[in-house]
Amino acid sequence: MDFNFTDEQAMLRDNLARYLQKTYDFDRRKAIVASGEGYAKDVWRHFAELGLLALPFPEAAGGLGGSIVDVVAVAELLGEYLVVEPYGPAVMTAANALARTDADAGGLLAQVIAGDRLVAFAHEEGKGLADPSLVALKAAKADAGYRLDGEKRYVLGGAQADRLVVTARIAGAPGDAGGLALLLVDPAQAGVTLRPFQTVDGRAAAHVRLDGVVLPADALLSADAGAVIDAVIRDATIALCAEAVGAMGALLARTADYAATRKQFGVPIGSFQAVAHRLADMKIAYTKARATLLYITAQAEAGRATPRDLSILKGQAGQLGIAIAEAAVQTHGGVGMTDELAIGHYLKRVLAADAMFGTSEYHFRVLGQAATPAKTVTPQEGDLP
Amino acid sequence: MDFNFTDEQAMLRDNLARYLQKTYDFDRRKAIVASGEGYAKDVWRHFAELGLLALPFPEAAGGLGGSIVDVVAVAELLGEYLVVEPYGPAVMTAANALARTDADAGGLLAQVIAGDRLVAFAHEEGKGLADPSLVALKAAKADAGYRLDGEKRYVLGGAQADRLVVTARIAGAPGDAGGLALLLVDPAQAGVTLRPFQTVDGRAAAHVRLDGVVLPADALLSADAGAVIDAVIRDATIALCAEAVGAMGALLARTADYAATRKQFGVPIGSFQAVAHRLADMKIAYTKARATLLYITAQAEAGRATPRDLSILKGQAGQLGIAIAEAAVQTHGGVGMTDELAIGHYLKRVLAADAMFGTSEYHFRVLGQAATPAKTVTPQEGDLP
Amino acid sequence: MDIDLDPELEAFRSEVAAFLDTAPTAAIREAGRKTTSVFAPFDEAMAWHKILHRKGWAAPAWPAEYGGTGWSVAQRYVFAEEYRKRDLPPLLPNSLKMVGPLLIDLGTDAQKRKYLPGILAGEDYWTQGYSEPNAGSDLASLSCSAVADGDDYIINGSKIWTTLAYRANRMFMLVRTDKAAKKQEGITFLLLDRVDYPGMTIRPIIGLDGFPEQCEVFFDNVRVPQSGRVGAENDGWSVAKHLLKHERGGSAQSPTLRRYLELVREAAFATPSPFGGVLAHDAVFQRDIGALEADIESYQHFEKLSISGHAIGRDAAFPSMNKIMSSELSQRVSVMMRRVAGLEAFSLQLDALQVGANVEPFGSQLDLMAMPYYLNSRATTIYAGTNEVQRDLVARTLVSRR
Amino acid sequence: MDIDLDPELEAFRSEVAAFLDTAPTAAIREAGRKTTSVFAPFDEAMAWHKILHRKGWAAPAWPAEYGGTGWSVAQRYVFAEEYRKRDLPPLLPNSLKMVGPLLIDLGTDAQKRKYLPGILAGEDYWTQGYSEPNAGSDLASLSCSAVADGDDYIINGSKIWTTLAYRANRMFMLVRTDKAAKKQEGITFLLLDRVDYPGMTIRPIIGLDGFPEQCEVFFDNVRVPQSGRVGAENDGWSVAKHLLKHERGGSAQSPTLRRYLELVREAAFATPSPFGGVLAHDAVFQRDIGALEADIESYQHFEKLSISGHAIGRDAAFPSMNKIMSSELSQRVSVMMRRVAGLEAFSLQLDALQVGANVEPFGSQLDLMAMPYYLNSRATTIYAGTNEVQRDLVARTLVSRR
Repeated sequence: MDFNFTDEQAMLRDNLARYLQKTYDFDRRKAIVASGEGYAKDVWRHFAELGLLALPFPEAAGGLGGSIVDVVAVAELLGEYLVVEPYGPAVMTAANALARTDADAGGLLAQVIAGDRLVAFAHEEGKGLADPSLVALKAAKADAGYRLDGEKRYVLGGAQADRLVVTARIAGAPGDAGGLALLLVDPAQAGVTLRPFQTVDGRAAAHVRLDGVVLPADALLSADAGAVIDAVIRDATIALCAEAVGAMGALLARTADYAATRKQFGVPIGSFQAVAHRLADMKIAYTKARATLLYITAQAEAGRATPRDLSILKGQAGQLGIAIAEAAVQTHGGVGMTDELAIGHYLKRVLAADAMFGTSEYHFRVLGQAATPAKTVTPQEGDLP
Repeated sequence: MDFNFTDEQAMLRDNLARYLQKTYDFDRRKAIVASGEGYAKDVWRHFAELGLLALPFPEAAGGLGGSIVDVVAVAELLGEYLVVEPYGPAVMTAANALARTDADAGGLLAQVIAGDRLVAFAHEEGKGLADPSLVALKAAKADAGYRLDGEKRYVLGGAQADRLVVTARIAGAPGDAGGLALLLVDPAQAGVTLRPFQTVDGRAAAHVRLDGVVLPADALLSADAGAVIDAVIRDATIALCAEAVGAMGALLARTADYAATRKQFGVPIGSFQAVAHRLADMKIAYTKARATLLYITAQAEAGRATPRDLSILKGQAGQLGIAIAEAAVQTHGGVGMTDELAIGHYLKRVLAADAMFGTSEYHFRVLGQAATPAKTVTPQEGDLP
Repeated sequence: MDIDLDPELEAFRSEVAAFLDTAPTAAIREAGRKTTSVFAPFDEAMAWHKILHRKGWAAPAWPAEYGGTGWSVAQRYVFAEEYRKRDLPPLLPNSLKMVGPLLIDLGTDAQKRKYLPGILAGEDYWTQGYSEPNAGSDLASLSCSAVADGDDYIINGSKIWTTLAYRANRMFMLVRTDKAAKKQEGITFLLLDRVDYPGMTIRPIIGLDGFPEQCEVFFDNVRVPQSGRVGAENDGWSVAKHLLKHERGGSAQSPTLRRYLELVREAAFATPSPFGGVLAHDAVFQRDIGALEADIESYQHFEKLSISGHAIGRDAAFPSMNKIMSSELSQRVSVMMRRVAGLEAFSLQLDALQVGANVEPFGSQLDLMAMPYYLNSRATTIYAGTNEVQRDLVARTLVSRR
Repeated sequence: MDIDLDPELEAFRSEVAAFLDTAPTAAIREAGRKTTSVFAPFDEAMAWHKILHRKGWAAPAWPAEYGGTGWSVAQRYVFAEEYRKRDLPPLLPNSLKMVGPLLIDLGTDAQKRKYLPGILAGEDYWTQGYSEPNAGSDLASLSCSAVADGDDYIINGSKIWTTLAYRANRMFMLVRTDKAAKKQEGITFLLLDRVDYPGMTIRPIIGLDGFPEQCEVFFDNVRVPQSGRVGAENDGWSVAKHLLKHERGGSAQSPTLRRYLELVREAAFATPSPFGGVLAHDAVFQRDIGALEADIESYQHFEKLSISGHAIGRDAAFPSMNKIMSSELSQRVSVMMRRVAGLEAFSLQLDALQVGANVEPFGSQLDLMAMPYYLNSRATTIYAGTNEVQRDLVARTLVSRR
């Protein structure tokens, strides 16, 4: 058992960290957020150059054939530096779906990998769609192709994307595991209405209405997409949790620094046991979350990550992340409440990470819904003589 | 609005407190528990002399016509002194049921009030029967009377009682609010099997099997006992919560004393902020619980206590009581873990109080099961222009 | 114990209800629905203050001779209940609940005559200048200085967390007048007639919720008259501490908590659960909101007992316990709001939150307010003495520390 | 990162399983099911120790040359997992996990020859004499004194929380040998060959669970040979601290937590919910047990990473974090047990909990063990350094305190 990053992964992390440290300080991030675009072209270009955009995709598709551990190695840093660029939404979900459906779509994936085009994943339908089987947006057979009707919400990078990868119901009713399709939609197409907005955590997003959007047959990426959607969400969930864990690490480090230097009553506030114990709890929470991230990612790399593992990871990342971030704000006091310090932005980031793909509440409950245990339940004769 | 005890109530409390302080120290209590009888005759006799056994009953029945506030004034002290005598089970439930059904039963209530005989309430059927409608024990019409079959569990004072007041189902199925009866059973009668035991919190109890127990017609106290059972449980719940609040007050006082005097690292442990803040939380919890007890008891006296109020009181007493007691054990450290100190016995007492008549978990959930609010839910036009 | 229903009180309730149903303008009602902080939208809160003043109801807690209502504490609680039921915006607290009562107790006759009418009428808004960048929980270490010069003081330094200073026209503040004295002993309490004295600069600070509620105020040789001093020079600490007593009794925050919980519950009836049905029927939601409801009710009982004159309100720990309970309950309510709103809480809708904005929000009212309320409420355990400091104070009533 | 399945490991698992399925007696199995403490029933734990010793498996964590198994850490984890699956009683920790490893590292050759075989074979049980009535969290303030006299020490004072001292035949302890020195500097670490030296008195202490697990030991001019000293005189503090390092890595407490959670879950399938159906299908129970399960899994990941040699296990805060996590998780599991058992947990069944007792319990196995386990586990956050002390230590790795 080895849960350490390989030398290659460590080198990739070093390169990325050096770049972010130099180029992506908090002021730069603020400027990118203020632009309303949700990303900076030069940053995205550099990500392409570093190979981040190619990382998770098979070499046959122009990718680097990286593993989920490679992705986690990168995503932790994206979380640590509060990167708003849509690595998760564009690469780990939308492009991932393209790659997993083997759809060439006019070389779209290659263009995404090159950083020339952006794609977005239109899946969420409101209130946090934890279970893909609940997708309701309808894709009806129409002429030679399909007709989409419905709404997708919280499409991250939706207004910036050249194409939307849309999950839709081609058969059955919400709640059915089958009947799901993936389709490619040009947002400029008739019937597509975008309402762009910014998320609380500084991302560009859009609500997307699809009213009688007629698509040609080749817009269909997969007519039986359940397994692909599950795999995409699994990968995206792990990457998102890695971002959250990266954010937690930054929160812990910044808060410990602050407690060591901020003085009240003539001593660093870390001298007060209430503050010290809160810091200890933050470290314990971070340690747990990171152990779970590394362990379950290794399981995923070995092809052994179960839905149960994913629920454990997502649940823990959400709950521990929020606990750490709230503790960080409280420890920082007044300045922690301002938009000027990164602390509150980390809080918003971990909140958003919890809200995507099922909250910790959701996943804990799923974990609790175990089937009847194999072992018989009633005490046997002689068990307690 | 006045939530203070009257002068009469204060005097009763003074008398009882003086008696308990003199007669009922922790060693005496230990000896009573060790006797296995669950009570001391002299203590019970004195309770009778003080009027405690007559307190809640109408003057017509030989009682003092006291209110629920009078009972709370007494029960707080019983909790504070960890009194194991079955005031709640015998007086507030079993005798209360006799009084509320106007059953003379050969002058039984008068004998209970005089302290000459004991009664017990056989109601619980296992795992904490929160809702009386779940009573399953069957009372079938047989000859001129009734035939009982089933089991009652955790009958407090059951093995000491001269008569058992039994809740039974005379019609319908568990879950039906109607069809409940109250019957009087002589534990010496054929078909009644008692398995006496001691509870974790030092009370004498018994599991009671009733196998084909044939009763004469006059054993029936009420054939439509739902409302009486509800009233009895309401009164007993308030008294039990008052005991719990009394125990909480004792835990807070003893723990604060200990933290002020126990030295480690050359200073009282209360000097450590972690200990100080835990004490603060204990005080806040006690203050909340006591405010709720006094407020809701006043509502009950005015005939305005709703089932919702009872759930609030029982839920808060249970949750806050356990929190205080666990904090008290932790603050006392090793000695808090011993049978020799009262602290752990208070913990067991508040745990038992939570487990009776529905735990805090149960009552909080009942509170959450509110009906659709009267106000319409969907935002109205113009609400958010 | 006795809390019989009081028919007079119910008649009073009807009178209050009738007024509150009709007096507020549409904008004031909207501001109430868009209040996601202890501080309601400024313009509407001040407009509503003026309307209440005309009715004579702006300052129920003030003594009648200074313009208070003369209501009993029970009447004040009823007023608060009816007020919250209608989601009306709270009046801004700095003037009415802080500097006003302070002046009534400790101001000179001239100060009372000069300032109280404007406070009562809602003509003036006072910002509070206590904290400094290096004096937060440790307020007594403040260093913003005032040096006497003739009839004036010359102020240098800065103040932070001066709520809505850029909307204020007056300011009350603590300054250091004796640097040689021990921490608490060289502090003076000052009233400033203006916030635009030469040398004063106000910088709004954007909060986590995106709103510029807080400010920093810089003083560069600002000359103010000594007549604004409350109490003696170097006795400002005891003046500031006196303010605390106004936090005791008479406050009624439980109606707000109850109302917010009701909003959460209502929204849960319109929110699907990922496990089927609506959230309001979900067992986990029911347990969690039930537990919170019970705790809010206990807080209400605590408030009502203190209002009734019960000894619980005279406990030395009362103000700190009150602050801890109310702040932590409001945070818990805000978490429930966020939970019900779910992902829909994550769109930044600063425009739609403006009163009178012609911007359609993306979702429900709860979706709109959940995140700013949650974020803003993180401050409740920090301001007015962090909850860590409050717990120290509660513990001191049980065990004296070194 | 790489955690491919290891076929050799799976073969090892089968070997372990086969042995554990057949070797324990019925009484040992019963003792396992009736274990409601870190300390299993004494007689059966010692009998089981001897059986494991005959197989060579009594001390997997010991170096092979001293009788350890020579297993990899992964093998040790597998062993722990299979062990727990069968509800076998843990071996008593004082000898195997404390004094044994200490002697291996710091004992003289004579001490090793004299004591290690008896420890390994399960012939001896050592009680630990650290705490005193006035030296708990502040262990360094201990006052039980040893005064040199010829080749002996004369001990006076007392020790408390000496687990199962009345069943022990040996004792290791800390004594004060220099009253003039600074707190930590005058302490010496001693081994006692017997616990029935003239002048020694042992008083069992009944715990909250009703069992006499702890003891107090009094020393009245007790003469013991100096040859039992480990390390130098007055250097006992560093000897005692050395013990800490054996808590790092290699421990595997998550299998026990997982097994207890499984017991809770199984029982929930046989427990009615007051809201209908069985508790296992109740949404609130599912959420709560799911949250606990996730946290136990995280602890398991933390353990496995440390076992694998990941840097997480070398963090200076590792031992304290490990202690905090495992103790608080075991308390949470015990609360879930109590919750599932409900009122049925409240019958005192000390007789039925005795191994070999011919007493029918009132309810299920979980009903029987829930309350004693809950009560006993309250001590886990107190002993071996309270969790307050542990949190201080964790915080020190982040911020240095005054």
